[in-house]
Amino acid sequence: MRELARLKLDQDLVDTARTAAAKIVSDLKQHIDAHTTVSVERSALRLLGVDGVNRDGIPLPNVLVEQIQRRGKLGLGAAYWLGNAILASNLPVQPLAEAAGQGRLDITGLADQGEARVQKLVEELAVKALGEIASRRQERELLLRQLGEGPQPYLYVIVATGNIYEDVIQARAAVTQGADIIAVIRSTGQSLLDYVPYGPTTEGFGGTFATQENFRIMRQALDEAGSNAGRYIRLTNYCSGLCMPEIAVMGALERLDMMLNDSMYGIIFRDINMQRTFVDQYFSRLINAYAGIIINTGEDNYLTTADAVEEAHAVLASQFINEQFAFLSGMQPDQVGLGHAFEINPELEDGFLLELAQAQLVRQIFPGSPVKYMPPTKFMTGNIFRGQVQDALFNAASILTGQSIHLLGMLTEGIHTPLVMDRALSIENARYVFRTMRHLGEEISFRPGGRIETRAGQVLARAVTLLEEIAAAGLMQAIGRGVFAGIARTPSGGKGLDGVIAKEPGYYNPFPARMLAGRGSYGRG
Amino acid sequence: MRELARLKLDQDLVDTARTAAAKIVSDLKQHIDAHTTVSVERSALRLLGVDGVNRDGIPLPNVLVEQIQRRGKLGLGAAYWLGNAILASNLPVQPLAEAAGQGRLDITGLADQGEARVQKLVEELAVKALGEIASRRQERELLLRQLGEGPQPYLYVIVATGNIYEDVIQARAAVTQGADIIAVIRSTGQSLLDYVPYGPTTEGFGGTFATQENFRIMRQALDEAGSNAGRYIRLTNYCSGLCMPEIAVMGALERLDMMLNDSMYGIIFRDINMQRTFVDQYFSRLINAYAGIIINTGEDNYLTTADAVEEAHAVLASQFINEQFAFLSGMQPDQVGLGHAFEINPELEDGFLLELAQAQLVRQIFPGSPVKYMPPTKFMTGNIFRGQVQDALFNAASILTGQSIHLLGMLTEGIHTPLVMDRALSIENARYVFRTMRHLGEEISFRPGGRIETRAGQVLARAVTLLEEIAAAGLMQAIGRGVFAGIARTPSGGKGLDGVIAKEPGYYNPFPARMLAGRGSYGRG
Amino acid sequence: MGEVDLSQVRPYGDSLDDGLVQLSFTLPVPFGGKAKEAARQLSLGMGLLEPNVVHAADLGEGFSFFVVYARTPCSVDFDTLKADRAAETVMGKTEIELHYLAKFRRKPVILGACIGTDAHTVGIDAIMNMKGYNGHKGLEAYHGLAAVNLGAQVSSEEVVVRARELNADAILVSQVVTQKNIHLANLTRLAELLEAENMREKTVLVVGGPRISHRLAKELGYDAGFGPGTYAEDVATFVVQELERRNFIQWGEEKWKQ
Amino acid sequence: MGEVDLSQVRPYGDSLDDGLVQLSFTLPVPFGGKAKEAARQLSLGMGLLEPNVVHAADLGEGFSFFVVYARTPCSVDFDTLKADRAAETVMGKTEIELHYLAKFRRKPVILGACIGTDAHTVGIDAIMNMKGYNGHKGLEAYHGLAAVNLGAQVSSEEVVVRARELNADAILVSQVVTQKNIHLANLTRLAELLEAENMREKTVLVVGGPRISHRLAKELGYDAGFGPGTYAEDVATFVVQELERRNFIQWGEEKWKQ
Ligand code: B12
Ligand code: B12
Ligand SMILES: Cc1ncc(COP(=O)(O)O)c(C=O)c1O
Ligand SMILES: Cc1ncc(COP(=O)(O)O)c(C=O)c1O
Repeated sequence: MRELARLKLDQDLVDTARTAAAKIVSDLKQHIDAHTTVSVERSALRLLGVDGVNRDGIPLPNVLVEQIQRRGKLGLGAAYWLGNAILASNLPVQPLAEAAGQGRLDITGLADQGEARVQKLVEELAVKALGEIASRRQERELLLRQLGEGPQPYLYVIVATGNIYEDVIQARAAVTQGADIIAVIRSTGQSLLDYVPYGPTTEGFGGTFATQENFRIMRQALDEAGSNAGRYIRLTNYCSGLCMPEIAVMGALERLDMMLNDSMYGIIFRDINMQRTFVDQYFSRLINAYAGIIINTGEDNYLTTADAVEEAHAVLASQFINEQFAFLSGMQPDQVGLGHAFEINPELEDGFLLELAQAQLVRQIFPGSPVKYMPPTKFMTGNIFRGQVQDALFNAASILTGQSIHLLGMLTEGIHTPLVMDRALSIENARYVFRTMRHLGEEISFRPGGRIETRAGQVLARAVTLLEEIAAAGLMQAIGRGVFAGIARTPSGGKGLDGVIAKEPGYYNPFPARMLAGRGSYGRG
Repeated sequence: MRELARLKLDQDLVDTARTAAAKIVSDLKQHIDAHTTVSVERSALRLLGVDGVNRDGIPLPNVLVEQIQRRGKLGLGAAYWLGNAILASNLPVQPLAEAAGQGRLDITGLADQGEARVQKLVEELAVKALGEIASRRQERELLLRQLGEGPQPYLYVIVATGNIYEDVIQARAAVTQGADIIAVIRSTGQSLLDYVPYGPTTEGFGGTFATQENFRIMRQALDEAGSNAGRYIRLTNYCSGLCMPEIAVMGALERLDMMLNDSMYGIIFRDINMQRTFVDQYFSRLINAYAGIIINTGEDNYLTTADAVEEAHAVLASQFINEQFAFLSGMQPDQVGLGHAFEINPELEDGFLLELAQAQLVRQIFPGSPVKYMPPTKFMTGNIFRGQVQDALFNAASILTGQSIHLLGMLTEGIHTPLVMDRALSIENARYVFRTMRHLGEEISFRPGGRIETRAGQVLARAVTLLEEIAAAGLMQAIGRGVFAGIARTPSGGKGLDGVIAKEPGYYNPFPARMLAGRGSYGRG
Repeated sequence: MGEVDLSQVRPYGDSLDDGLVQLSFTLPVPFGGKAKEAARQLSLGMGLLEPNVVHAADLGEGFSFFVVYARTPCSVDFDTLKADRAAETVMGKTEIELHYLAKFRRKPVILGACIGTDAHTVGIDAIMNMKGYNGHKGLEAYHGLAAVNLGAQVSSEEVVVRARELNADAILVSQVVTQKNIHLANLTRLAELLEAENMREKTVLVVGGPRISHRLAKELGYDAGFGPGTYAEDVATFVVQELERRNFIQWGEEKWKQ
Repeated sequence: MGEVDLSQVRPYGDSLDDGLVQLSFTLPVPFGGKAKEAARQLSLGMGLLEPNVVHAADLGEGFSFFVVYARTPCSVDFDTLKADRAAETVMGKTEIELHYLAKFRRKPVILGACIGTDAHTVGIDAIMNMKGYNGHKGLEAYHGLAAVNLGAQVSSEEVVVRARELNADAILVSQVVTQKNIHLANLTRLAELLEAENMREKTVLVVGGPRISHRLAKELGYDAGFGPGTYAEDVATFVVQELERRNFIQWGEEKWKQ
């Protein structure tokens, strides 16, 4: 294949930006290293085998972690207490957790079994868990080899009925229609729950609850549909909100392929406390990295709120930061799906040129990373006929700039979550545009010094300035000033701060070290 | 404004093509010069002031010409007989025509008034008629100066209710919505009528009858609407079919701005006799040229029937021929709107690239002529949602290649003539695409030697070969072999041959010489 | 979703039986709040539930356009429905040639034309001409058939004259332009002419076109109707079976002369 | 066209009273001729005339999609309709400030929030925040008003607590997510809580959002509802007029404490 049209960019500026982003992230590393959260601890327990709910429907990882936290002992790590309790009670993990869940046992109240013994046991369990995840990863690789996959840009559609069984039907239909990636959208409000619902669910609003059982049900359906269709179908969910790391665990165990997973989305758009989020996102990304999952960052969301032309540099700055956070967790560039969106006002003259500039800029600055390219949403209205046109131009921008993860626009975006026919019409739209313009990107070039190249250069320069400002102020303070999407959040504001716990000397969690082991780091910090 | 992206073309091939086309056309000039037709003669009468219908509703120009033809005296020209009769009867034109129409007078049966006197009188009437047309032309120029016009590509929409009064309402609404050009589509079947219906009409099928009164009604409505909207609105109709030259007269008198007027369309698509058509089209174009009307040729129709990829060179060849026929009639390049259409199969990979090649090719080969760029029709289906996408890509091709007369695609093209909302949706589609991509054509260039340029070169080369074949065989014979749209017609087949009359020595028609006087010729023959 | 109850099928938006439909229309009323209310009331008047006017636009000249989503309480009994088509199963070209045409004692004569002022030849050509359509050969390519295509813009009178001349066993007409129901007028006229000439009984009369359905054809007194996406074999299957059923051989070679 | 009879307005396709409407829907039945017939029958069942199934597509998994054009015999009496809106005419910001706010003896307190788990702030911000929307200033910019925006994801309980604390005279809530009618549940709950707390009478209760209409708001027991394209002045006009009408001054500064 020939090269697509390229823009001439100032590589020094790109390097400066990356260095600033690396500094921003490494400054936060200290906070991350010094703290754990209830959700990180629950994730450790989940990995070690704690599952299920108690009689009140409360997930056992929550029951256990609350027990430990209530006693003020979470600073040592839930893994430690679990290991100790197993040794002390001589119960296997799950019966132990159930006993604790029924209040029959206080896992911090048992006799101390000695750090060495505890760690030995826990490490064994950890190795088992990681082996489990590794085999999910191998399974994926095998299936990809066996079945192959659709050509890029991958067609990514969402299902969002609220009912996992309806979701399955619609997802299967979408696969017949040509979808490559199915994302199950979450019910509104799940991100603010400090626990993960359990079992199959049929009652969500604007989306379906992310539960491990729902993951499993959809994974199985897509494996079947993919094997019928003769291509591997990727499954996506939201590794986001107060339970970010736990969802990473669930996704890793159920072979999800992608996760919406941003280092700042929860802070900005869900008003989740930032001290909490930075710790959670780090751990969640460790897991995603290890599981070979591609993350999708959330910069597209900035553009649905703020103006896409004015805030373009903030999107780019955020992508640099997300990249460095990902590297910190051991992610490979090809696992970092960066968010961008086609959100320029249709009323703007030459808006498409500005959009090409931005889409191309991101491709060139992050050549090894896929872009999760989001469709027009903000300017989609009830005029479904114009919507088809907006989506067609989005499709054109995507194929012209060689994007890889293409989230399909729905003609009804301004109205409701997709109906079964909306998805089919939008897949048809994209396939037609991709087909008829397949090699257009190779056949054109951008005028040197022209409107497109100039715009790209300006956005890059502004991003550098912004990143340097943030690096100087510190990320938490900068967010406090509303640098992203015009929304300001304070370090102690938002939900979930009470779930942040300072690690104590002796804090124990077997996973980070094992997950990072052997991974080259791409960071610059 | 910067230049749009250009293709490197072999100028020698372009010159060769033009020379061959000029030869093809000049070979036919002999036939044209030697013949007249009933419609040409009726046109002369109309210009000289004959109007109205008799008691049976037959237009007086028809009644008179039939009278002359029945006596076998049409070879001298109707103008001659009319002039003679005026002098002999001492009646003004219209009363005379009415008397003849009622059978009270045989205009060939009156005393001979002598060629000199007759010609003197007729020339006076002719000067009056041409003065009338010239002032329509000045009116247009004045209005254009006063009101201005929309930016190119002009938005061209059709009205086709069958009822002129409904057409007016829909046309006015279209102007509010943003249309620059209104074409009133004709009822099916009118092209095969050997007379022009009279008066306002309300009963057409798939279109509204072209009558002088309908022209007037619509012209007035558009002048009003244009003055409200603050831009001049162009009016288009069909100067085509058995009455091609008469419609030219009507259009010239009622200040139409554009006319669908092809040198071969009637032959190929309406099975009208070719000897007839070649004579008719010549005279109709003389009038259009004089009236400052822009013609739209019909190559787009080839593509709705034959395959757009395989027949691309035939389209180009036909454009060269249409150009030379136009020059022969004294047209300026900017009056020659060449037909092209976006008719490549949506299933074809890289179809859009082939389309860009063709659209750009035509722009470059005929830089002084506007292209009447037709939307997808053949591959439009009942799937109106996909239709919006096809039309969006057509709009994109148009703005990218800098077209000027842009016939809007309708999402319902595969179903019915446009509903009032279809037009609004399609105007919205085009305006959005044009706006958001306004300067894209200036900002990109085509890869030298790439798929697009190569394709354009191939089409040009094949067009040259075809034109040389046609030049060798003669156009009538070549059409007999089905070189255009895969449809073959013979010189003596089709409708209307009985209306072709050999001119006799002394044949008199005051118009051609006057219309051509003072016009530089662009022909090469 | 639950099991679909095929005796009561409802539109499906994103859940079984939600009844969701999309509609759009224009009202000849000036744009504004009252117009939107009119769109809503019209939807209610049409028996729709919870109509949601999601888009309203001013079309100018006193017209307003709307997009509406609503729920319909209506359902259809899918089990009892029958596809609206002339022949239950369609045979391939070779099959038709082997099982019917080879066995007939004379070549059936099939006449094709696009009637009235309708100049759309592509459809009738797709059925009649050798080349066919989408890789499906046309009737001219069938061994054992005499297929004659008169092309487009043929008057009904001419069809009748040529049918008599050629002793046509089947007449296949095409109608593409349907505006103001001109096709109904044209088709009715042809059927009446054939009737008047006493030719109807000994002719298999078939019509096709993008807006034609078998049901409409039957209503117009035709033997069959074919819509978009028809191939020659579809109509050939019907025609040969119908000819056999009517025992066309006994019509004789010169049936109109009798 | 002829004169439009406003007492009997019908959809207009390309001629007066042709009644043309476009619709599209999916049926949970396998694609094919029977499915098309089902689409036609459903259209007839919905009371539509001459339904034309112009497009049918296989969506897979036993779903079929259709586009239909048809004529409706229904009409609406436009003359008798009223636009569904809270205030007949809307005043501008300055007018509101001069004619109402300047004359009130105390600043009305207006509380805004997007309730439930709904995190869409843009709509409520457009109404409340200084900056406003599309060049129309928000309520914070109004002199003589005390506007407090609680943002999104606010529970109804919290709205009630804050309203009591701040002595709110009007509560403006936003609801954007409507899937599975979650907004109805949220809105009903807030109204009930206010009722239960005896706060409803002394509160102007308003809701807005892209799927909200005045009519729906009234049905839910709210004082007014505002849909897409609302500006601060639309709701401000209603609120000040309603406050004056209810003589809110006599509610007193500490109305909940009484
Ligand atoms: C090509 C075309 C033309 C060409 C025709 C060239 C030619 N030699 O045929 C040209 C450019 C000349 C043309 C002109 C006009 N056209 Co035209 N045209 C079309 C177009 C784009 C495609 C039609 C086509 O070829 N389809 C492909 C064939 C294979 O499909 P088909 O006809 O449906 O045939 C299939 C079946 O229906 C069936 N079938 C058809 N006939 C028969 C017969 C039998 C016996 C059987 C068994 C089956 C059968 O089998 C076929 C194969 O599957 C359509 C729009 C569209 N996308 O459909 C408009 C369209 C048909 N045209 C239309 C109109 C109005 C016109 C004009 C009248 C406009 C005008 N006033 O100038 C003119 C005049 C024509 C006239 N006097 O009839 C309208 C008709 C609207 C309506 N429903 O009434 C359409 C829908 C466009 C529109 N939206 O306005 N047209
Ligand atoms: C921006 C946006 C987001 C942003 C929100 C950022 C933010 N800070 O607000 C982000 C990306 C975070 C987001 C997330 C989600 N969104 Co969202 N989002 C949109 C989008 C693109 C635009 C909404 C918008 O800002 N409109 C502009 C404002 C100005 O318009 P408005 O809200 O209608 O407000 C006007 C009027 O309605 C009125 N008004 C509104 N409120 C009030 C209140 C009062 C008192 C008054 C008087 C007037 C008034 O006045 C305003 C100004 O005129 C729409 C799609 C679309 N094109 O509409 C989807 C949409 C609203 N989102 C949707 C969904 C489902 C979600 C999610 C639930 C998806 C998921 N499961 O993850 C999430 C979760 C959000 C949650 N928990 O609520 C759906 C809702 C479907 C439905 N009808 O139920 C939509 C329609 C998209 C879709 N088709 O699926 N979203
Ligand atoms: C990164 C990211 N996380 C999460 C979400 C969804 O929100 P919620 O956390 O409410 O499920 C989005 C929105 O699209 C997102 O981009
Ligand atoms: C040049 C030309 N003339 C005429 C027509 C219309 O056909 P008719 O002559 O039947 O009005 C067309 C079709 O679009 C055309 O392109």
